[in-house]
Amino acid sequence: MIASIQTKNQSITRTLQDFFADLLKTGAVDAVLVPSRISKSPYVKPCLITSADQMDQTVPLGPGFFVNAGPMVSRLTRTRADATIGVWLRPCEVRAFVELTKLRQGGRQDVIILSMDCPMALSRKDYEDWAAQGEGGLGDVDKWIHTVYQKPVTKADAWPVARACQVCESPYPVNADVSVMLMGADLDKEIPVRADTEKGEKLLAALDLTDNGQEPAQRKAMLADLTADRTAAFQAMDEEMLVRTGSIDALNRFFSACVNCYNCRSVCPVCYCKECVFNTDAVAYAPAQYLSWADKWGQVPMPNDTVFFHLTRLAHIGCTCVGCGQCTLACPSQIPVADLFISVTRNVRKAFDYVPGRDDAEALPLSVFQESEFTDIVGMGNKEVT
Amino acid sequence: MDYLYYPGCSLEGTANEYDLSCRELFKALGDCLTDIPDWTCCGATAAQCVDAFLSVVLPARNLALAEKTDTGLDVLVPCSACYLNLKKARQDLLENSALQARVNQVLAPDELAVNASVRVRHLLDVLSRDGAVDRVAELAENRMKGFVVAPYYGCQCLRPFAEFDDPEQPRSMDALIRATGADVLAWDMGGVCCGASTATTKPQVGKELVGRILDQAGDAHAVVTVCPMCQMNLERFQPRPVPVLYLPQFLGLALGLSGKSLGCDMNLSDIKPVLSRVAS
Amino acid sequence: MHLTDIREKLAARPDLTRHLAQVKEQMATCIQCGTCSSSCPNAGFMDMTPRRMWRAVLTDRVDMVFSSQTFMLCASCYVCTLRCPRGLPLTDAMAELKQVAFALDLDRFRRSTRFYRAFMDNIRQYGRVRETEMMARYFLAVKDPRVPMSYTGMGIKLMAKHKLHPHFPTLGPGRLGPLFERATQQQEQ
Amino acid sequence: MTDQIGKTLVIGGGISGIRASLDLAQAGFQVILMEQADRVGGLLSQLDTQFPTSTCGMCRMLPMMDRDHVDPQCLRRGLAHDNIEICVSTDLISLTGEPGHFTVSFIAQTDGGRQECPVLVVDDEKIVRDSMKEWLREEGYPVQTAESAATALELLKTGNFKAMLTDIKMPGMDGVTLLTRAKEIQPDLAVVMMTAYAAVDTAVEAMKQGALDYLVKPFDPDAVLLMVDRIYKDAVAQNARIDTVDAVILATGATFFHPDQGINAYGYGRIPGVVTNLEFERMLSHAGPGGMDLTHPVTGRPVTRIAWFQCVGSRDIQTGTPFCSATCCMISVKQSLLAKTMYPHVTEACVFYMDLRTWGKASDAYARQAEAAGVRFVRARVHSLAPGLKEPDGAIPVVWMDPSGERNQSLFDLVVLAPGQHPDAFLTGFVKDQELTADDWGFVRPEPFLPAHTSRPGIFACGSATGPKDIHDSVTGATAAALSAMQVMAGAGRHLVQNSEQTESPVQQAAGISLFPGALVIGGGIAGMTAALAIADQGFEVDLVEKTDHLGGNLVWLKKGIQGADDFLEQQMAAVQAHDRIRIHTRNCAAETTGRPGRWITRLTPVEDAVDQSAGVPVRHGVVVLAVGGVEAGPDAPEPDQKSGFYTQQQFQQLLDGNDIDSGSPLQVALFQCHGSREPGREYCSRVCCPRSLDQAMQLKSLNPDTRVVIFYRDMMTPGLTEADYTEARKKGVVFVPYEPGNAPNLAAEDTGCKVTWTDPILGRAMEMDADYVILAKGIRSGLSKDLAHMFEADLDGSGFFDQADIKWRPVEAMDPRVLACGICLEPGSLALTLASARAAAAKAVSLLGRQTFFPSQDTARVRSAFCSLCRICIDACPFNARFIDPETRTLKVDPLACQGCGICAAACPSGAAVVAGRSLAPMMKTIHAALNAPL
Repeated sequence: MIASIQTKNQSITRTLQDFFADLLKTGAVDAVLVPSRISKSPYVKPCLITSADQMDQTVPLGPGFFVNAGPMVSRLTRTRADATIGVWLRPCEVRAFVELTKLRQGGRQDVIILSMDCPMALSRKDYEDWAAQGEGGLGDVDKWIHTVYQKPVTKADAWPVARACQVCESPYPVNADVSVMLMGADLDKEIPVRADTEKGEKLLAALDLTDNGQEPAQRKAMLADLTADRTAAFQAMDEEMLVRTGSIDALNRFFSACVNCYNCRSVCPVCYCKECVFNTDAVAYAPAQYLSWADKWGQVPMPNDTVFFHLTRLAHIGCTCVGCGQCTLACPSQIPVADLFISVTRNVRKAFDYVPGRDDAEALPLSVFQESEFTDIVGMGNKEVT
Repeated sequence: MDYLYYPGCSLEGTANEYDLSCRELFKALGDCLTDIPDWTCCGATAAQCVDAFLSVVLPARNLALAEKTDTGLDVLVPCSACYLNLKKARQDLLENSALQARVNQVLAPDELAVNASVRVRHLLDVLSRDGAVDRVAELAENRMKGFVVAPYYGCQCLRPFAEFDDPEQPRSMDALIRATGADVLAWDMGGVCCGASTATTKPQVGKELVGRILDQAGDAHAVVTVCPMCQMNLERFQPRPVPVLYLPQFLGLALGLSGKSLGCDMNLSDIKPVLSRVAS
Repeated sequence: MHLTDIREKLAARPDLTRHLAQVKEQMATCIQCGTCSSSCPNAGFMDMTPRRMWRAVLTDRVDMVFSSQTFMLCASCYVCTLRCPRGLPLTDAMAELKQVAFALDLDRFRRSTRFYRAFMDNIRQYGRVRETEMMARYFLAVKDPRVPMSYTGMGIKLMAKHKLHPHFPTLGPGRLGPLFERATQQQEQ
Repeated sequence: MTDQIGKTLVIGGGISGIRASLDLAQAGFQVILMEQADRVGGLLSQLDTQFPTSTCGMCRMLPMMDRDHVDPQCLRRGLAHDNIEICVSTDLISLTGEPGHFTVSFIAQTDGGRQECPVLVVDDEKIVRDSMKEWLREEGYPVQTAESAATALELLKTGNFKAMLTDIKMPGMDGVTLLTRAKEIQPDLAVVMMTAYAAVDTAVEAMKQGALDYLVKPFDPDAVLLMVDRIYKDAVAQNARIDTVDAVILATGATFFHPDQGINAYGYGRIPGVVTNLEFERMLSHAGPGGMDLTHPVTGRPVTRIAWFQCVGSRDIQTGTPFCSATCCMISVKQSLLAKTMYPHVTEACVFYMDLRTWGKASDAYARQAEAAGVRFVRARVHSLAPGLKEPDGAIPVVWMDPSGERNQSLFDLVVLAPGQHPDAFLTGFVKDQELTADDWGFVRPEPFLPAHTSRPGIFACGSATGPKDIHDSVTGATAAALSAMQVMAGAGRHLVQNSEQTESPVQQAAGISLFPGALVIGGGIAGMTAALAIADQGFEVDLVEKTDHLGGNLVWLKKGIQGADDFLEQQMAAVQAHDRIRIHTRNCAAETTGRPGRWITRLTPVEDAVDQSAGVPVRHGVVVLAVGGVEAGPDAPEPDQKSGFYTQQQFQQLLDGNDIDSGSPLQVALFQCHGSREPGREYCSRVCCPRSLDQAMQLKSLNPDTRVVIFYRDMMTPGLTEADYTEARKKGVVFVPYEPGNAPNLAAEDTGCKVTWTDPILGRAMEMDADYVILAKGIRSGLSKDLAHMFEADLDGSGFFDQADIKWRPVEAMDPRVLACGICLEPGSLALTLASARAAAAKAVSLLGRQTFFPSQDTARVRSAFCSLCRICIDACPFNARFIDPETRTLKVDPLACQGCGICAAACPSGAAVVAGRSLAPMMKTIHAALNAPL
């Protein structure tokens, strides 16, 4: 069912705030998880809200994206919550959550996922500049919204969006319960909302919404154009990465500014280990070992395991990386970490025909045992004869 | 060594030069051949086709004659067809005592009895295994050096009794030929059938089969045979002139015996190239 | 050759029917692998391959067997016998078919029949083969002027080499008539 | 006490010998594994791959338990186990005694063995001297030769010979005089006379004068070796080691036919490019002579055209081999498939065959896979080969004749011969010495219904010693033989080797898992009963479940057609019913199971239509044996009824058994093989139908010899010694007509009987018969349901049979070794094979139940719980269902019996919580480190 929500005060932000409030008021959900400003700062974070009158600080759509909410939802659902939580997630956050559920780090039973055509994100520096332009410490969110959804562009309102967003090929809801179809909509008038699951149907029904809306006429074409642009952008980035990291020497240079702060790991939504191997003795060497390396190689950079660390992460999230770009946003050394990760992992996934977040039932490639695959790499195998 | 000799009918007729050369060769090698007295036809191919029992009786008669000599000597047979008939009859008589009794009943009025005790050996068996190679080498003085010879064995000395040679890839002539100083042509046709008596009644068969064989003899200066039927077919159906002569003729020439004494004027094929070779 | 001809002739000769049954029994373990046929130097001249002929023997298709020249073309080279994986006495069995065919006195094998008869008569008479006389008898027996013609060239050649002797030396006591007779009697017993 | 520990002598270190030894060792018995060659592994050392997997899986034979006691590496390189004493390069000198007390003496060849037995060969013929010398040297005997008696006497004065083989007829001094003179010099010299023409009288005379024996020329190399072996054994007997064992397993395997023996029509050894399949196997091997490429052994050029010739020294009376060697067809299928798929330059792979015997499980599908890959299969026997003298590149012209009589010729670079299996000299000697019953060809003949028993109690046989076998049948038979040895040892009151783990640290003990001490056997046919009896006889409780109201399964209808089966079935049923450790549950089935593997609690409930519908009995068991059997496959489409003479094999068998066939006047009967088998829907060979049809055909012929019996077949599947039945049926006058799928004979049902019309491919003529009976061989369907298999985490293969852990190497068990299967739910097969698999399954069960508690070994995976996120990626990734979350502790655990130590969990786990001991991360870390840091 597709419902139409009337735009209030010509403000999409306001309309959505009311929508969330209604969810709580009607009891359709017990809590919502929505990005919200912290102490009136320009920074937003996903906040869990149970009261309908706490909506004024929420920023449902904007260029601010500093935490991927996927792991947050995982935290809320690792065991049963005894409550229904509506979670408002960007497409890459949905993807992250889906991957985590496959890894048994959370479950969908207690959440209703609401997702939207993506409003994209700005890099930290650009975001701060953008925010400074607006009143009350925050940029003109509604203007941002109008810009990104009326015309498919990779640059919004002269602000360059983050590289991860520039190459994102699925900036629209997949695998959500409710999809908010903003792209190409007449936002002054209405917001079309589609229920994608039974849960979603119930939710809209609880708000007395009816099947009176329709998908914006231009939406599909606009998304297709957008995706085509981004595919081209990805290819450019992919080629660039090949040049910048195509040899061990180049790779070392690429990560030369890394200081092993592990920020990228902390913000990565699909890095789920209870204890990272890089926090263990596995990489703690004896002094004599360092000295012997120094003898052997001429010099040993300290910390020593920077590239190794990134390679390990690449191996671990090779199939599950959702391309959210948080790692780049979090890097204090301005290393375009996500550029490399997105480029590598998208190629890895291709080999397994796997798309993270696409389908709950799609098994993680590493968890599937096939006696015979990649025979060109592992040699002969011929089990499938019967 | 000494042998009882069974020449067979052909050697008295169309294969006379085979007979002459055999006798000459063995004389030269210092062996003595004694004819089986009063030998008669072995039945050839005909008996087998007409009357199975007679095809045992006829060779048995000759075996009995050989036994009667009480010399204990092996019977040497140059003709492959005779060899096979005699050998096969001997085998049948050995394996089937009832048959032996029946045959003896038939032979008895002629005061003959067969017990299949004499060995029947083909000329090639004797030449290749009884030490002739060394003697040939001694006497031939490499007279045939530079000569290339294609050994042609035919069928019935090789099959079905694999007595002295490999029936698929015969080689027993190799050492004899090499002993003369000649080279042996490496070919596969040595044991391939020439058409035998079928070629007599169906000449087109002989023409084709012999053609196939001699086509492969390209580099050979001569072909040597050990069977009158083969010799006849190989001479009669030549696609192009090739000297074909009996092995004892060839060995005799190599030993320096005269062409005349070896019956070399009787060959149907032109064997002058061989003769002139020896003369020079 | 009509099926009924052979069937009728065979029906009149239970001995030959038995003989054929024996040949069939000898061949029973044939697996139709075709080794005989691809080995046979004369297969190319045969109207059916030996394998097909043996199959006909095994499936009681006497009409096919005796309307074929296949067994007559067997040159007794024994290659098939040598190679047959079942160890079957193929060459000897071919000869047995010839025996049956001769005994049936089938028209189509007249030339061969007459030839072998002439041969045997010759032995019976002289003990050894007198080639010239034998051929003359044969030519008389076939009653076909084309047959002697086809041998003329060969005869002249042999004559030139003194290999054909119109007057063969007489053999003393070598006549085999009584022996032949006794053999026939022995078989009849 | 050591002397009370059960001990078995295993003779032969090939696949069967290793399998039997490992089974006994794992069960806790001691084994002496004796092998004449200098290494164990037998034939497999030379095979890189096996059909139908195209891989090598020999290491899958290695134990699931006790792994710490076994060299964890590749079995093809060797074997080590605490309970197995491996004696390679060892000769058996003598073996005497009875079950429970055999005295065996043996000697190492290198240690006072054959080297100490010099042989003198005296003959004036050089060829004889040379070939004798070659044969004897190859067997490890020092040999000297003399061309005359005089030289021989000189040599005898100087050398210490143990044996002299002398010709009788020699120029100068003859052999008999030499004998007398030699005995004067060395009275204890063993002299064997050689005589060319069976001059037996002279030879016998010589024996009176002191000769040991005589040999008749031309020699059979085996006879010469047996003779010298005899002398050698007598000579070294006093140096031999003597031991006592309870039982003996004969696993000597077979030898391969040498294609250059006999007429050598294929020019092996003469024509470059003619190789045996073993030689080709080495060429295919990347470790072989060609390295990574497949090159011609002479020209060195990449090979493009390859032909395979079947039945070289098999199914060939001329080579003394009236039997089929059973495996060669599949070896050629494998090799042609590999060559065609591994090497793009192989454009032509062509297999020449007579019957393509794809009788094994999955073999038929494998052959089709080869066909799909472009391998050409030609039904023709190539008569001979001649070197391609006229071909510029030495290509070999291959000429063959198709069924219609058309001559064909193709050129090939390589011709691969598939030589057959023959009994070897050792086996021949052993059979003679031990007076074992052997068949006409020299293979040991097993006792009826006891596939591993020889005619001598306590001496068991397996592998190709009892007839040509493939790996699968050998491995099954070896385990069955191990059971027989276990039974002897149990009967003699022998003990097990003390279980070493029980003395290990209490911590490790705590981590072990223990099995419920009983077995559940599902299926009361002959397989189930045999397994149940064998397990119960060894002292374990057995619950035997049967869904019908009677025991016996298919044997109830089959028994009349198999000699002695009637009594056998009666005996087995009585034994099962009388056994106090077996509880029989007829009219019952396994409804559901709870608990972990090895600690199953399975609820049995009455079948749906049973009168008693009680709640069912819970059975606690540590192993399960699935023996649910199978049925004759039913019609796939409506078919004419019996009025038109249509019968299935089973129906017709009942007709025959009931003497319900009126054959007063000759009948016309058509038997139709592969009806609905080996084609889409049932893509496998059922293995039993061809032998049964032959049997029925012969029965019909003996009822009335004039009955016309025609068998329509695709490939007669009479592997191994059953080939004799095929020949026998032909002798009886049964006519065999091959057909191809799509060209099957036409069956037109009439009011009474059926008109069968076909074209005989050889005659090329339309044929017909008015059949009184048309018997359709429909094959076997497995009776195993998915539900039942899944209940124990096992599965069905693509054909509906039990999916083994490995078709060849672990043929009676699932990946979880506690789940066993036997009989025809495992695979279609004869009664003998069913009994073998039942006994093999029982051996496995007994071995597990005897141990009860199992501990992780150095090769099984472990969990570092502190790092574990419980993401379960390892559980999903584990192909063996070995990892589970313990509901009590909420931690991840590993089942040491199920874990195969493959390391997939360690690869899947990102946090290093899944580890396999002995597979350290450090070397890989070091490599990456070095790669990242080393200056360029």
